[in-house]
Amino acid sequence: MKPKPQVTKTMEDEVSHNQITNFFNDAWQILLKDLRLELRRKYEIYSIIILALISNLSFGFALGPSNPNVTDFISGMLWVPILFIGMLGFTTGFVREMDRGSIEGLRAAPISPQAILAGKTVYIFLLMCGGAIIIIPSSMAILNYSFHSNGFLVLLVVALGILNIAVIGSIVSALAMYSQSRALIIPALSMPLLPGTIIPSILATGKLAVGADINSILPELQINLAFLLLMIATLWITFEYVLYD
Amino acid sequence: MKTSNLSKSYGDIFAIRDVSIEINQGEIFGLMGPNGAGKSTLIRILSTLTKSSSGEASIFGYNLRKDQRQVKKLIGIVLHHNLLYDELTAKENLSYYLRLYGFRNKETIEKIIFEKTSQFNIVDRVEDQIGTLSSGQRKRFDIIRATIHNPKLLLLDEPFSGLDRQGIAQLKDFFNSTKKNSTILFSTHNQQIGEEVSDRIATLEKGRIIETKTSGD
Amino acid sequence: MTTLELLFTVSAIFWVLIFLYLTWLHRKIMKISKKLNKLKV
Amino acid sequence: MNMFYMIKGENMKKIYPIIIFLVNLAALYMIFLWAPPERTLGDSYRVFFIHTPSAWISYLAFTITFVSSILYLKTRNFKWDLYASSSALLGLLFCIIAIITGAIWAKVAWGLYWNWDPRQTTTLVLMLAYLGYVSFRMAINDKEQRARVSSVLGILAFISIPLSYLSTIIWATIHPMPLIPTSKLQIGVEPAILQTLLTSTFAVTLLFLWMLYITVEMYRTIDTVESVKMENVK
Repeated sequence: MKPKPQVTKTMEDEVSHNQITNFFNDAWQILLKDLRLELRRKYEIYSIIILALISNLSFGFALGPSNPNVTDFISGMLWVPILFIGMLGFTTGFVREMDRGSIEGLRAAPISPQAILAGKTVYIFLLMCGGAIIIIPSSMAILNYSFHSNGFLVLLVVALGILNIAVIGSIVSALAMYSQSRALIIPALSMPLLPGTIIPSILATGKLAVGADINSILPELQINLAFLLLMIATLWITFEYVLYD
Repeated sequence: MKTSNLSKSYGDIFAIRDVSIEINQGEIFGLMGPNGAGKSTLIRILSTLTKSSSGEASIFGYNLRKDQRQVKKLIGIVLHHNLLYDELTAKENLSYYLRLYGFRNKETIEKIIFEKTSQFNIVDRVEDQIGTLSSGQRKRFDIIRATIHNPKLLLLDEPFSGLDRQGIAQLKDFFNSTKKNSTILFSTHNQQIGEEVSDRIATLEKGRIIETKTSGD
Repeated sequence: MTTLELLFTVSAIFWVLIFLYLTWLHRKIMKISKKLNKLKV
Repeated sequence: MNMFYMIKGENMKKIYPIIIFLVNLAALYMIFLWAPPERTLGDSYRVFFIHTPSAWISYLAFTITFVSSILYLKTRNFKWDLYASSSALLGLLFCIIAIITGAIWAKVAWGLYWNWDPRQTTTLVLMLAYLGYVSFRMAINDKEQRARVSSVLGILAFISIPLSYLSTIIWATIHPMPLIPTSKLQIGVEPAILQTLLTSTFAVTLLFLWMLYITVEMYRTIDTVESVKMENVK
């Protein structure tokens, strides 16, 4: 076997051979780039803010400030706008890279496909968290209700729910890269994948609204966690086939 | 760089079939042939953008399939469209790509960017957003992006198409100047430019190599 | 709705949909084999 | 019936439609006449013999799509892509049948068309998955890309179905519907009922496999027409 020539050191090329740090670094770079891109153009953030406020106002008009049974509507009222913000965020993940052709840059770079997916997922996750941060407090204010259980639990449920949606969002965006009608195909693609995680999240939020402790929402958390692990495992293997032909 | 009967097929249609070529260090290698002969497919496979269906290829001893990460570090790619983000400044684009190619330390990145951009005498434009630049400047930044990590092999897909007289001359000088420390593989359907620029030429027809000759004979 | 009517409607739905699919399939087969013969000749 | 085997033309193929026709006829006979009326629901429960097989087929079809998608990604042989797409198309058909007949069955057994019973909701989610898969394939022109990317979708959608089922069960336990009777049906008790169910399921499965074969042949012919056209163009 011909001896492999060593990669010659060109200008302190600090390549860390450790696989794990590479993964996080690569994902972090892609995330940073997407965030910087987003801050430059901002039109996505504006549309999220508008969408959040519209949905809150409409629910506000529908229910009125001191509606006694507002608590049963809480979970629907929060997750529906978050879901639509996600749907909006899904398109920017990969579709923008494909249109502009910069997807080739990602394919050519010495990074693992999984790192790309991770970077994009966290980007969509942050986008949706931004939406959630706007929606939840403002809807609590407009309809003056509050969660009767400790805030940390609410955060956990919302974060896990959004993370699951973000994972679906990034793979759906990657799939939609190849299709013609991008905006229309994304709901059609994500609809079949969402119920598995949306239902537990809505249920858990509903319970939390009327005051629940950790072990009463345990089944929902377990399902959401199982969903996350299962999705990550599958995507870890299959994503490569989406990116490269 | 060596490939042995490399093929890429979609079902029963072969984009390229049993391509075996060898390029030595510091050579300018031209891929000629009509459109649809498989030039782009071959370049896309060698630049790890697409996977080959069968056959082997190795770059500097690294197998294209097994040691993908090392191969990607050794090659630079220039396509028709530039791989830069319009909303980011040239500096942000270049440092983003440098970090993807494993450079972490801030000063090194600054130094490389300064060096490379001055080489292309486009230093003054570094802080501008790519979207605001002229296509000539964007092309130059894209070439800088492709060579930012000092690749050993530079792959260019139809670099000469759409260039005016002066553009072609500039690109030729660039080829000769980079010839010293890296190899160049490019594709073109323009016979005359191919003959002038490359040391060796391979002609492709319907996915097959029909002729490999040193230019000029 | 007596049970017989009900049973009849349900199996009717089943077979009508299957039949619609088969006719669509048949029309498509006829169309492409015509094209196939034309191309081969 | 000859119109359905004319692609291949061997007479062996002529027998399939006839066999299937007879088996289904026997199944229909058993459903309508032979099976005894059920204690609590009388004769109306016979709808069950038509709903369950089609629901079972829609799940089977989606499993075929799942397996063929994996095999396509492994072997890159377009044959698997053909099976995956044809099976999805048929699965969608049987899924629609299952949902309509299921709704009627729910109306009969529980008095309302849609009672968010975990199975019923999961079948709806399955239909959404099929619709997503089929419309996604229609939106991609490049044959190789379409096959590769829809295979990934076929795999992802498949693993999300059990999760939807699980979460709808949790949902059902929290919002128990007062109308759900003790148990759906005492299938095990009456051997005659079991036999009818088995025959009708067997009959519908045969029908499905034969339709799958014809659909795959049809799409294969479309491919050959396309490649022949490409040859003429070159």
